[in-house]
Amino acid sequence: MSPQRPPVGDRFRHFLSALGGATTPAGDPAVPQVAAPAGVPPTTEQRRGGGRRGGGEPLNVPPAEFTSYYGRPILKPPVWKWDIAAYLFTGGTSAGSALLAAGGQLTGRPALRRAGRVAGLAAIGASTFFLIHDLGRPDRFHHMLRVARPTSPMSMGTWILGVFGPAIGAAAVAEAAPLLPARGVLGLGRRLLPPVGHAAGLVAAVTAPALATYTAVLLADTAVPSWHEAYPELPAVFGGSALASGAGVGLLAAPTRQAGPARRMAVAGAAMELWGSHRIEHRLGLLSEPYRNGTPGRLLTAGRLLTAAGVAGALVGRRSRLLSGLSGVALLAASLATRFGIFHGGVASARDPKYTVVPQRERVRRREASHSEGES
Amino acid sequence: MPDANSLYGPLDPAPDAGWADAPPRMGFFTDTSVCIGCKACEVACKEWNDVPASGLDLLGMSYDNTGALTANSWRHVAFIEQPRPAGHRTPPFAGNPTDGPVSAAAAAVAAGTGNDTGTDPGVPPGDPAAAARMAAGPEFLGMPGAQPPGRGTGAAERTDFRWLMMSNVCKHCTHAACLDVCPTGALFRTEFGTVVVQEDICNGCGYCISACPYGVIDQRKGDGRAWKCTLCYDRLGAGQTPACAQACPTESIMYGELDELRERAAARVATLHERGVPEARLYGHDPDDGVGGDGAFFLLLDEPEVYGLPPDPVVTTRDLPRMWRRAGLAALTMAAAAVAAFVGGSS
Amino acid sequence: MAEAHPVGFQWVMEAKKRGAKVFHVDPRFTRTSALADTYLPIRAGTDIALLGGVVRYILENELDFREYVLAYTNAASIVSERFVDTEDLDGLFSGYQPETASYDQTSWQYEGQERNGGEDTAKERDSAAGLRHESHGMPVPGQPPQDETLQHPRCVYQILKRHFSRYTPEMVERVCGVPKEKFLELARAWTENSGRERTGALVYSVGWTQHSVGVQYIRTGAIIQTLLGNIGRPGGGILALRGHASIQGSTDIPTLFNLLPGYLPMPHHADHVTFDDWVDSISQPGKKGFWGNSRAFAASLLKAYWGDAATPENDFCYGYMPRMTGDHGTYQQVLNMIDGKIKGYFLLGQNPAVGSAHGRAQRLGMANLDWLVVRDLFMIESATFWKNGPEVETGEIVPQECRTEVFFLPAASHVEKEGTFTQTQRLLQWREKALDPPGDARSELWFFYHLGRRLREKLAGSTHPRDRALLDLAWDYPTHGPLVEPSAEAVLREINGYDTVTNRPLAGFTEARDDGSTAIGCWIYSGVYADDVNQAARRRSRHEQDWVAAEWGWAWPANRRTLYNRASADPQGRPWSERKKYVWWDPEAGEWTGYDVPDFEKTKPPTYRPPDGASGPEAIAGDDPFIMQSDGKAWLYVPSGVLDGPMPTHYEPAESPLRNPMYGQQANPTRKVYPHPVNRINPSPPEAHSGVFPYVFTVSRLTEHHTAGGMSRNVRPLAELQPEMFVEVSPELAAEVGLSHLGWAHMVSGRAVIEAKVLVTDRLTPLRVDGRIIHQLWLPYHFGSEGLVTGDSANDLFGITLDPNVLIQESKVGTCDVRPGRRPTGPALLDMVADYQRRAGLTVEHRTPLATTDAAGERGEDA
Amino acid sequence: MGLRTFIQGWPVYRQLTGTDPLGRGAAAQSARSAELTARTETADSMARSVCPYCAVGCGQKVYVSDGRVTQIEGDPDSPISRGRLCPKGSASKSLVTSPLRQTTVRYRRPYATEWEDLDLDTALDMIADRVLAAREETWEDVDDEGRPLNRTLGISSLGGATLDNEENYLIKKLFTAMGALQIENQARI
Repeated sequence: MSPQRPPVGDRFRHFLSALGGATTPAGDPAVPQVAAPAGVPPTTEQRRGGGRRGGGEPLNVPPAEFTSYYGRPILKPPVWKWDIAAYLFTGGTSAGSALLAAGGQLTGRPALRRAGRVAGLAAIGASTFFLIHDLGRPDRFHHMLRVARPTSPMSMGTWILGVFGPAIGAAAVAEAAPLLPARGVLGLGRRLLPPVGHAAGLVAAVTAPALATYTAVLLADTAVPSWHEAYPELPAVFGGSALASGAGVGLLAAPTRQAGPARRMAVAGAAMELWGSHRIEHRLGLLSEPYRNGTPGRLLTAGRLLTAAGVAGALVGRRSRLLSGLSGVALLAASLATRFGIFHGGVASARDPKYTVVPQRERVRRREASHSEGES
Repeated sequence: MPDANSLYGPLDPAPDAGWADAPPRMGFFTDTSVCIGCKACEVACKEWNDVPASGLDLLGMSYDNTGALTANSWRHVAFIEQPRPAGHRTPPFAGNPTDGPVSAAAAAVAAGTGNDTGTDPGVPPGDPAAAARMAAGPEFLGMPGAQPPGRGTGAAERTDFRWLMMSNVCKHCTHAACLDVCPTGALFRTEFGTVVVQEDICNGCGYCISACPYGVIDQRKGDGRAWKCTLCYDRLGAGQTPACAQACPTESIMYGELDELRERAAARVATLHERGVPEARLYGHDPDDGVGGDGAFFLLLDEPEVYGLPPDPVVTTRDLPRMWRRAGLAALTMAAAAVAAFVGGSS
Repeated sequence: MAEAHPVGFQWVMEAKKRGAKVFHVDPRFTRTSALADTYLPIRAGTDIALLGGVVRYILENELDFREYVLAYTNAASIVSERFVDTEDLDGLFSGYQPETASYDQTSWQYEGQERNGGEDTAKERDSAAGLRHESHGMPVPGQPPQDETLQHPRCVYQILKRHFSRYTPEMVERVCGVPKEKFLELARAWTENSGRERTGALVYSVGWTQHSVGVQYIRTGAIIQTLLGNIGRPGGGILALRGHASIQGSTDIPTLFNLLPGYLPMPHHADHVTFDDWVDSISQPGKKGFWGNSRAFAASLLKAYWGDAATPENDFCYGYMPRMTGDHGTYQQVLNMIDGKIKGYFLLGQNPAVGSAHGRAQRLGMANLDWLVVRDLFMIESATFWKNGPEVETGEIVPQECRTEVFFLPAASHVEKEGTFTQTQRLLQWREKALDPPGDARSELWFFYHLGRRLREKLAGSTHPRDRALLDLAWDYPTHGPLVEPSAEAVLREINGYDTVTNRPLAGFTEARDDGSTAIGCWIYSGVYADDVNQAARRRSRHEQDWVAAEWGWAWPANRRTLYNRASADPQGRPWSERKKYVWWDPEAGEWTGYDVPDFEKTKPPTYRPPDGASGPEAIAGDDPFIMQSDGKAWLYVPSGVLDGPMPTHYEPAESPLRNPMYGQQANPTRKVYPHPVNRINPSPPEAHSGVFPYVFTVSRLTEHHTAGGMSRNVRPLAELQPEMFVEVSPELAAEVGLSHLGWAHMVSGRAVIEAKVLVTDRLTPLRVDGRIIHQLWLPYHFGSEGLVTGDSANDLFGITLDPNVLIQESKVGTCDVRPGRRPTGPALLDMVADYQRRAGLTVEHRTPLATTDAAGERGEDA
Repeated sequence: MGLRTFIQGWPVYRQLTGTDPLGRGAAAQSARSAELTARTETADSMARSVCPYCAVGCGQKVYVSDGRVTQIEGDPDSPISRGRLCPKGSASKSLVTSPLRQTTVRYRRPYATEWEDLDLDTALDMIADRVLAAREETWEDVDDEGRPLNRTLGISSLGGATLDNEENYLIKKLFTAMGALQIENQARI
């Protein structure tokens, strides 16, 4: 049994008081008469204490009156824990870093290259940890390599990771070449590593955009309403966020002299991300709601503010190492907040059956309306 | 080679999944109009498949103490008490000294209960208002003011009543998102067209759980893997009937070739309509629906969401090609932005 | 039926599919109601009023199947002019004797047969003599006068019509709370399905048997079905849905104090002093019907018991038989345990601490034994009462002071032993053994065989006369296997019977002899081992035989699947209709034929008329289908054999909040009561203080659990489906008392207080009864203190009041009070019950009046 | 060879070479799944039985492997049940294999607060002694008028109705021979 639960009837009493008219507690003779929830039931916003921000567009959906079996979720909310949200961040950061590294490599900015490679490896290492850690059976991680399913973003992601990971790893290891002795077997390594690192760095850079954006498909290719319906914009958000976080690494690690591309990457990434997340928060009608309310809303707002601050700092602090560094931190934090915001927004949309039933009902209604028009 | 409808639209899924000489597609037709809510299906399933315990809590959801389909309950019998007319039947409480009905209020209370199912996410609590509407009638749904007079308006007495029961199960969709997103191949399409989690493969990534539009699939705590109805794949291979369908006392659960079941279902609906049960309707039978039709479909007596079913599910993979294209576009944009950042700058 | 017998319910669904209309009558809306066409909520304990209303509807509108009624029932028989009906005696029949609270049945007899009536029916009540009639009716002598026009004022038809004349639709509504229109819908549908082309079936369960008027409930059903011609015909009948795998077998081969196998009576010390006394009381020499052979059945049973020692010369060891002196039933035993009169108690797969009425009395009784043997699969409440029972919490049982020595012996499950179950339609099915029982677990067969062996060893050489019965017992069954398990087939063979000379198994009970040449363990089962083949083990697939499936198992008697199936043909032996043909006379072959084994002498033609002075089977005419009745007729009116009246009468339950709206006589005046300090019966009108217990409660089963819960609360996949004790109440009662959904409530009776979670549900309704609103609540009775899921026991609420015919307790209806919240614990719980007792006037001296009308000759105080 | 088998068993290889390029069906089937069969098919033995719960009398098939019941399901041949079982009948395997089943004799001494163990044979012997003692102590030979009684009212029995006919027969026969009259059954309840 579950002793931790609030006393049974609490929800009912809340329900009753929300109905307005019937304020009697459960167990009172009035119970039988309450049957009819005929009045307009409270919307989710009201019940949740009003997370709706001012200035948002009015909802383009009918009042959210819906039915479900004992009000329970129709979908199973994702079982992914915080580590998947973290993975979204580290994967993106790794991809952005790899791009940064490759750019540095090709344009002769060794600080960017080094920072990008090392950060890329660290982030992808963390990603791998998070991915495995989230598994119900971590010892079976390698089963991911049994099949290559184009229909499974996670399968595709695994294979992308399978290419990207070793590549960024090799590139990062190559950074250790100067530390090796000049002679002997290790000396051979000292000579061979840089070209291998260059090649690997380019391989990593080529796969990096895929790594950064496949995670958008990973979330969108689910029944989670607010993730799925956001599929056109999610890749932009995640791609932009990856660029911005890569830029953040650059701003943090490279001398201001070499950080120009990172600043520009930050601007581009921020533009993509802000465009995408604005669309997600407003285009989806009812399904935008979870992104604006509660924790996800706060996280996405924080992400937006941090992004803006990071970009501003990057542009303003062109000559200040400190300001650049702070901007980098802000961009990384922004990316982190955005990922968690998107993640939790989707989870919230799966938890509340409203987001499952109401849009589907609306779809049925539209279909039936068009049918009857077609027939008449 | 995969069919053009491999991701969406009517399809015979087994050949599409590489079963060259696939036997006819097998499935369930669950006729809720003859379900007596005995839960033999739940038990028979557990006995055959060695499904673990799923909680000892009194949920107050009428006689449903299971709560939902979970990794530890692969059949789930839903019970819905409604103070509403039932087909052609004589109102059960006509002439009795009753006041207004309580079903909606009781359902609202029951929305707050929980069960330690030993699974994740298991049976989360619900929304009391939505629960109340389940009992009071779907007329409330998005159509304020549309309810017939005397219902849900605090009527002084209750005469009508019906008790809906329905044995829910995995739908074994034609387009099974759980299967398509599974990165290990643990979820696969069998030669019978059913969808099965291979317990020796599953590594508990949890992706299938988010992908299922019906909220069927669930993760077992401790064990970590995802579990659901296998349509008794082992029994099918031996030419046997799945345990639940074999046990079902009133043939509410029918097992057979899907084509044949669809015909039987259509005939049954026609008969019920003839006998004055206009509310009878099929759910999941249509190959043109959002999931290409279910391998396990139902005859319902109320709107799907009353039973906890999505009213118009669409498989997420319908949009998968567009998703990949969008992702590709974003990836190219990223790459271009990176190039521009390095090439176009001054410093 | 869907609730407690779901697999049987498939046949109702088949009928429904074919257009049958299903009515369900129940105090609460169940899973059966959900599938029924019409549901009638009824006040618990008023079924006779409802059914009586149907009888009246039939008779007033002459809707009976007249041809059938005239030919096959006693409708035309003329009853003694001394008979006085309840109409004239305010609810009593003539012959009521207040001092014994029983009837002298002399005046109930047919005209000219008054001397046939039982005068001392109190004795029959104590020995539950009504149970003997499970296989046959009481004997009547000769042919009573008849009036084929059914106009004679004292013919059964007219008496019946007059008796039920006050059971009008209005009265049904007033008594049962069933609105008139609903009642008429039922009556119309029932009567429309009658006649040559149509039949209707009546199904009941323990909701009928567990009443102080239980036998008469079923009698009323039988009257309707007989009037409508629904007996002995396909699609008709009265179908008892019994609740346990072999409960039918447990009465056929009874472990009941008053019966021997095959419904032979246990000898009574005064009436059955000698073998001839005993046998003649069964066969009643000179009377008609198939009981004429009972001397052979009785002799063969004793021969099976005592083998070589049993000879015609020593009356087959009849002298060894223990004798009854009165009521030795389970409830009397329990009160005797409390009073310290009983030393030892065996519980064999039975859990009275939860399953019997008045659980507290059961547990207090068990706590006052010398020793107790519990044989079960699980550690049940009846084995742990000294440790975990509710009385331990209240301090009434203190383990250190409880002397009962308890042996718990694990039992073998149904797959770990072989043997036969007799299911509810009298069908014996053999179970093959799948594997050996685990550990110390053993079958009852093993336990009793080896206990007997050991007792005989210990007594070997004894010269004590009392030990002869054990030492002479035929107890040499073959055994097998490492566990030394006795052969169940050998026992079944003995049950079937064999020729004591050739050892050949008998083909049927017609081969029984009274000269010691046959031994038969249970004569009605004779034929189950015919041809030396275990007929109960037959399992020819249903796909390989017709719908009667005569080659699946074996049904007693003589493998007949439908009793009295001669009635499926008209008096001339032709099927009533092509649709409903089942058994008929084949004139060419000169024999009865059909789908089933004809329940008639195979070659007795429809035209056969018994010669004057014929007795036994010879006296049954060719158009008398009811061959186990002494006149071959179905009895609408029962001159003897039923102790509480020749016709059913509505009496209020022993505990009722209501004065009987129909008669001055409140409750069954002959019900068995047990005045005892532990057994306080809640007051009912006309007594004072009935308002202390204003609510009616009833109990029954859930699909997910089994009886006292031993076989379900310990089984995980069942326990989790109904994990907690609960009480169902209507919204109206919830409002009145202040109960909330999933909150707690406690129920108080004069015996106990129990608590349960509350389900407030629209499935229950208050009823308008006699101008009052009556609230009913419902409880499952499966819960107790042991197992995976636990809860208070509903049966604790009941007191002990029994039906006079069969001594079955009234545990389907009682009165109680309901209060919100949890019950008190410890001594405070006892205080609460004591307070209610005080308020209700339930002192130790309190006695419930049995006769409550002046017609009884005196105002009933104590009986 | 090992490598080759491994490669050929690798679903990706099968995707590339077989009929299931998307790896959703045939290619993804595991070796275990391919060999899966109903355990009833491979059971050591099957006994035809009858459900022990209510009195409908549904046919059951009891499958045993390695000395354990591995499945109990409805017998489709039965004209009564047509292979169907209610939840209780369906739970029969859990009933007979329940971990809560008692498999050893337990003994509670008078005034004891706990159970103790007891050997089955000893228990049977002790019970036999107690039966004889109770019988001795409470025996009634004749009534007041000298008519035979031949009985003891010191011993009671209450049986469940899941006992076999053969068992009931022996119970009644033995108790009757020992003069124990108060033999009752669920059938009275």
